[in-house]
Amino acid sequence: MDLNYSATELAFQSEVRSFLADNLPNHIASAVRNGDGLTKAMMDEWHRVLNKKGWLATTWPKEFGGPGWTPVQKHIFEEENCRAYAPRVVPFGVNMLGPVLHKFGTKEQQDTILPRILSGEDWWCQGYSEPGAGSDLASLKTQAERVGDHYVINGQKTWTTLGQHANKIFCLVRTSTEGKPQQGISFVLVDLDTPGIEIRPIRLIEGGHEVNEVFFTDVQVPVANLVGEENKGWTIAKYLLSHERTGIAGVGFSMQTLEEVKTIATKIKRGTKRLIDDPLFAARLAEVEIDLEAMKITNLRMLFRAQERGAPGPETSILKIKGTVINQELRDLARRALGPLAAPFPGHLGEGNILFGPPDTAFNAARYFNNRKTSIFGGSNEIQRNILTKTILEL
Amino acid sequence: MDLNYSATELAFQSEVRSFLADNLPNHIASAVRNGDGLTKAMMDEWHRVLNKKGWLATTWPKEFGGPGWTPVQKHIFEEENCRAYAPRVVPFGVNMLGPVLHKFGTKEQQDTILPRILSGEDWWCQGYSEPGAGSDLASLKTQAERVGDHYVINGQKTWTTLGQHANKIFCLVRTSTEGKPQQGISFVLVDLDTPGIEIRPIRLIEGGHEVNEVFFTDVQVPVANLVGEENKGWTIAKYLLSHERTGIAGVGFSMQTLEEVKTIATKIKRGTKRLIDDPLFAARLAEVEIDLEAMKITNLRMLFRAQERGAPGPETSILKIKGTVINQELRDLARRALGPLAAPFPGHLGEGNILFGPPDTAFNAARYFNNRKTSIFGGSNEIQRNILTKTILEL
Amino acid sequence: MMDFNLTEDRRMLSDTLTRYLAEQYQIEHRNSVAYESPFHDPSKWTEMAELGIFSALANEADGGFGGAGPDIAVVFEALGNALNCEPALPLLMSSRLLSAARQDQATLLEGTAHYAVAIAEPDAPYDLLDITATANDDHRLSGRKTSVYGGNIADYFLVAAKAGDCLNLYQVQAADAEVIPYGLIDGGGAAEVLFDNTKAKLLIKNAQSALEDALDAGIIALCSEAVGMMDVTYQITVNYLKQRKQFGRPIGSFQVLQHRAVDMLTEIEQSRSITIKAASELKGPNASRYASMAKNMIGRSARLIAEEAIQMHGGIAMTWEYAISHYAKRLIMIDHQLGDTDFHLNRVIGMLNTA
Amino acid sequence: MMDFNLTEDRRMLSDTLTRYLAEQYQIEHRNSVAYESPFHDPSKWTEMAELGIFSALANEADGGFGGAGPDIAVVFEALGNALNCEPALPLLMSSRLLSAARQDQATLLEGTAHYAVAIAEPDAPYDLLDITATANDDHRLSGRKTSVYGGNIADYFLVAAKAGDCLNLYQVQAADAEVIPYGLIDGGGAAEVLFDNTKAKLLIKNAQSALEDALDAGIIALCSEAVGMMDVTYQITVNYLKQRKQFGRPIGSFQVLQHRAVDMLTEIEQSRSITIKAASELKGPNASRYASMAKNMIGRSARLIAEEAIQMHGGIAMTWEYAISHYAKRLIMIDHQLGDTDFHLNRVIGMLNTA
Repeated sequence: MDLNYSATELAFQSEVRSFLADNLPNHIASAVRNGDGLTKAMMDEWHRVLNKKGWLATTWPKEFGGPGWTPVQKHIFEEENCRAYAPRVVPFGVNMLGPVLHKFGTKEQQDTILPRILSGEDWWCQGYSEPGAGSDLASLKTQAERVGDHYVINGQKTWTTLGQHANKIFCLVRTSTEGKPQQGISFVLVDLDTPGIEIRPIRLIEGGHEVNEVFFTDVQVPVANLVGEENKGWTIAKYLLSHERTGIAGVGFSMQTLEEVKTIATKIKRGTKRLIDDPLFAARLAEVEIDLEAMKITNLRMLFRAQERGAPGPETSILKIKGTVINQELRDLARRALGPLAAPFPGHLGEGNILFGPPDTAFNAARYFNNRKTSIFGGSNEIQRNILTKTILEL
Repeated sequence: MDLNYSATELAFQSEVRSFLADNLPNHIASAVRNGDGLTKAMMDEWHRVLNKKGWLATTWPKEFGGPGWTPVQKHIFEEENCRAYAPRVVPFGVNMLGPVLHKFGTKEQQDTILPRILSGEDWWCQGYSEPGAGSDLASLKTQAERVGDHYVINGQKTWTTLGQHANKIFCLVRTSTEGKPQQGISFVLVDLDTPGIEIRPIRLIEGGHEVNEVFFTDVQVPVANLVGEENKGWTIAKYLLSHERTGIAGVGFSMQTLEEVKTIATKIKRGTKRLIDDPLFAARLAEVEIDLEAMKITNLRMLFRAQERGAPGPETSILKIKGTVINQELRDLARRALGPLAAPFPGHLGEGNILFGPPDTAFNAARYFNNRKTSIFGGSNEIQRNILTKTILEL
Repeated sequence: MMDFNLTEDRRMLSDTLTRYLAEQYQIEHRNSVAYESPFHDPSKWTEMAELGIFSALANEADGGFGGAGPDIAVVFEALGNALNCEPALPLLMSSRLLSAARQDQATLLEGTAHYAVAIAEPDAPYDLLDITATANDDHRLSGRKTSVYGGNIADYFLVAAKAGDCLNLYQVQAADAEVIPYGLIDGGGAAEVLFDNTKAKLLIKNAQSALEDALDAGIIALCSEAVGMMDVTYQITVNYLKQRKQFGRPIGSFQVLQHRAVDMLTEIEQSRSITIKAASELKGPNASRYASMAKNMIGRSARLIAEEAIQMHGGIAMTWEYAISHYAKRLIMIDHQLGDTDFHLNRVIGMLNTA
Repeated sequence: MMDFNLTEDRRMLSDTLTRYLAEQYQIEHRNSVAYESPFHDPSKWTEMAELGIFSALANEADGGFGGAGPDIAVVFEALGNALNCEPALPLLMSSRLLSAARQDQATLLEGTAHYAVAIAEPDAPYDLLDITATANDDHRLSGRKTSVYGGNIADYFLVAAKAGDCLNLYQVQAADAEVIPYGLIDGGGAAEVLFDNTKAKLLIKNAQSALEDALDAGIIALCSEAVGMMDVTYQITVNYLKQRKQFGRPIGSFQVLQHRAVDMLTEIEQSRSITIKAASELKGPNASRYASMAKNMIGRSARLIAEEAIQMHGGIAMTWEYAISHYAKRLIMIDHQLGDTDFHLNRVIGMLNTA
């Protein structure tokens, strides 16, 4: 039993750390830190920086231009990115469509699409969920009817994250209504410029715009845009879900939030006393800190097991459940630590040019509300519990 | 809206209070307080005292010798009993069989059995649960076969509380296997002296003996001992469950336990500091105290509603759930407050004649363990949630 | 005699307000005014005053016809049901303070003058003892007040400030102070108010107990509002469980969601109970203790209800368009007003052995 | 290199002990000895010593072949699996103290002499700083030590006592002290030990850090034992869910119980993680911080597992005859040993910003 990194891994850690120190622009790190939301320009800029270094497509095999890292290296890379407040890479092209094409794409699809993902020419988004098909994805209804060498798509997708910036979308569509619901689903690539597509913003609870509805009306898509076999899209969807789950525990984000809470609670005062010296607040904070310390090890243990087995097991659902609970608890503490200073609507701040709380905290309540999504999206925590029930408990 | 007792009710409260002050023997109150378990003699003694005053069968209608109290009076009586550490009346005869006979018994059954309940000549116990039929009572298997003017009973009952003191048992038995499981059940009265009955003690988690198994082998019971109609016993069982639910919240017991925790935490020291001055302990205690303050009112509101409607509603399940949670939380605090002093097995105490913790606390850990039963027995908290789901949520 | 029914007067008050809000102030209208300056609807404010809603918050001696704990509870529960964003809380608290100061409050109750109560400060968010704003011998104020609810539209501020060791109450004309108005993340408006040798009128010398009464009343209002909001949030959630289908069946048929809905119901009943208790104790010797108990429990239950309602709905409740998101925001942010869960738990601990 | 596999040596140790306990010390036997004086099985104790189990708890310099955090974890996890009641904890802690005192411990590791560690007092249950037992200049001790685990069979006591401001460690022959032996509610034995001008041998002057190391090691042992017990408790519970039928179906088909079982699993995994971490930090600069983190988390998770296991079983788990009741008792009472949930949370708070 050894919990320490090897010398090689430590050297890699230093390399990542100094790369970030030299190349992560301040204005981007600061936008990540204060939660004000990254602009498209910032996301593009960081994408280019990583790609130039060859560290963009960390999940890609070497033959497709990935760096060929071990799971531990990927973990170190993520850890250091979080420590430096680097943005998360927009995952839809690089970490979702990329691996799908590696496994299921034709040579031509790989040759034409993958380079444009790396270069940033294409911004992909995801067309999975529908108003009636959230956790129960297999019940999706968006229809792709084959007419000659085209599919004609009609229907609606929703929760399409950052779709407002995208020029492409990969979709799960229904190409057959026969057999089990899972059997008639196909995975197709769609150009968002195609006539008949409309993207409408969804305003979220805290007022922000990060997800969208995408409407399809008689949208013609070449059959060549099908990935894998027709009616076998469910296999791809499942592959994607199980493929890349390091980072699912969000340990790095929680460590950021923990630091944030400690900073706030040290600066915020109740009378002459620092909030962090209030026994009840300190107790709540310490309890989550302990949970997070444990989660760090749980995360490494699952990573180690994945490395030994070659694939992550269903236990990763534990990381999702507990990881989101920990981060949501920390976001709750960050918000409540601010007391009345958390109350203003961030959109109305700055009118009088007055600092409401400690620096970088204006969006704290908004982030708490926005962050409630993490236990819903990506397979709700209830779905994760169902998965564990079947796979581990075998009930 | 008025949360106060009326003048008449206040006068009644004083009357109860002085009755208890004059008539509750010290050795009995002290056994209740320290949790050492009451002896049969103590239970019998208290039964006689109450009966002499006419306050034993508080749930009985006037025509059968009850005091004719309103729900609020019953509540006051229970409250004062708890305050004085009076024992709970053993409920099986007085509060369970009694009301059943009032409603379903023949005149002859009423005339012969009820007086012997009041006098204490008969000690009844309950034969409901079976090893395979706990929460799912309707699946019970103990068989009563009609042979001439007798039933011949074979089977096993379990969780028979205080059966070791009893001379009679009322049972749910299966008289038919046709139709739904609920339809073939009958309610019969059995003399424990009948040949073929064996009572075996069940030792509980903390080492105590309060429940039993009862085995029936070809036990002959006169058909005259049937209560109500044959195969209609389920109606009686349901009536009993919904009949008398005041006190289900256990507010009085929780108030006792709260006082106990406060006393312990004031006496126990960590260094030179009283435990009650430890912010974390105080916070845990205050939080339960608040829950209990709310529960007092919730209890009164349900009582008031029952008084208006003439019967308690399904909301009383809320009292059961939250009431047991509160009391179990308090029992946890009482135990943990004692620290290492809670560790000895009560049976081994006194060997060296040394006081381990504050007075009356020797059984604290044992009581914590024993008390886990309250969320299981009498319809587990899960069953209560199922009931609320159907009746209130209508899901 | 123990009686949990509303008196006839209060039932009528409740019905009147509930009907008015249902007809004139539905959630869509609320959302259209709550997030844009002036963060409420002035014409509806006037109508509510004319209906006598605000007069129910003051006692007869002060020109009202109510003012007891249960009156406050009835009004704010109805406001909470409708997620109303009118500045009724500052009105209530101002009324209590003006009563204590024996000032006329006709224009307040008529809804023609807006008062806001300025107690909290950045380093004194909840505790009167922490206040550092000062008044000099000429009654001129210096200091910063934070999160002054309704401060964005106030004509007058009622300000807690210290003259030496003495905590007094002052009245300031809004025009004389520096007012930085803003909207709140859960709707409604507030302001930062800065005083710099600002002229003021002394209303109450040694105002500790008057301020405590205003805070106790305000807490009962917030708790009642929360109970009203929790009721609606719970109802919408249970209805959603019945209608929404996943895996070919209503999600309400999943036992996990059923039991969690039962736990929501239980905590709402408990919250209603402790609020009733606190309302009945207002003005009594234990008013602050029960107010703190209620606010602590509401802090816990409101968070549970808000978070569970969102989780059990899934994504839809994360959207601005769906009412639950707005109820959830208000339920959470109520913990940031007049003392949070821990602040009030600490107060109860301080009073642990005194009751 | 990061590696969560056991070393070959430790795997063999674990296998040996597990096999021995499965064959020689099953739960029925455990229950037959754990609750009657001497509250353990002396002949099995000797056999375990002969197997080298106890030598794995000491390092080579002291005649053992282990003694690192993970060695302790492996041994106590296996003991926990089997709910073993032998006094291995006092042996471990005594070994650490004798090592620090540079005393020979051959008879201890051979299992021929019993040592017990006397630290806790009625008013100093958990904190070394609270100790009031005193030693005079002639090394004579006065005071009362409480819950001395294994004290009922000890030949020697290792006693923490104060000489002036200095916290020292002394050795006392059991015959020289007043020993009041008793059994524990969760099985095993202990004693109250009273000193009244009792002669003693000074082992370590200023023993604070030696005592802290013994406590850290003891905490790792208890946490590992708890993880072992939780694993078994969880497995028995899940198996019961599969077998027990109610309403015509296995109770494990009820989603509420499924999700609660998942939550149990999650907390056990987390507990295992923090225990691994604490074990790996033993003897390092943050040993006490991580030990406290582990003990706090175990306090929470052990209670959850014990209570949920009982609740999900129903009545059967309330009976003496069913193994779960004994696992549950030990899981709960472990919180009363070497510092409870709150004590260790407070310690972590004290070190909040120092790590």
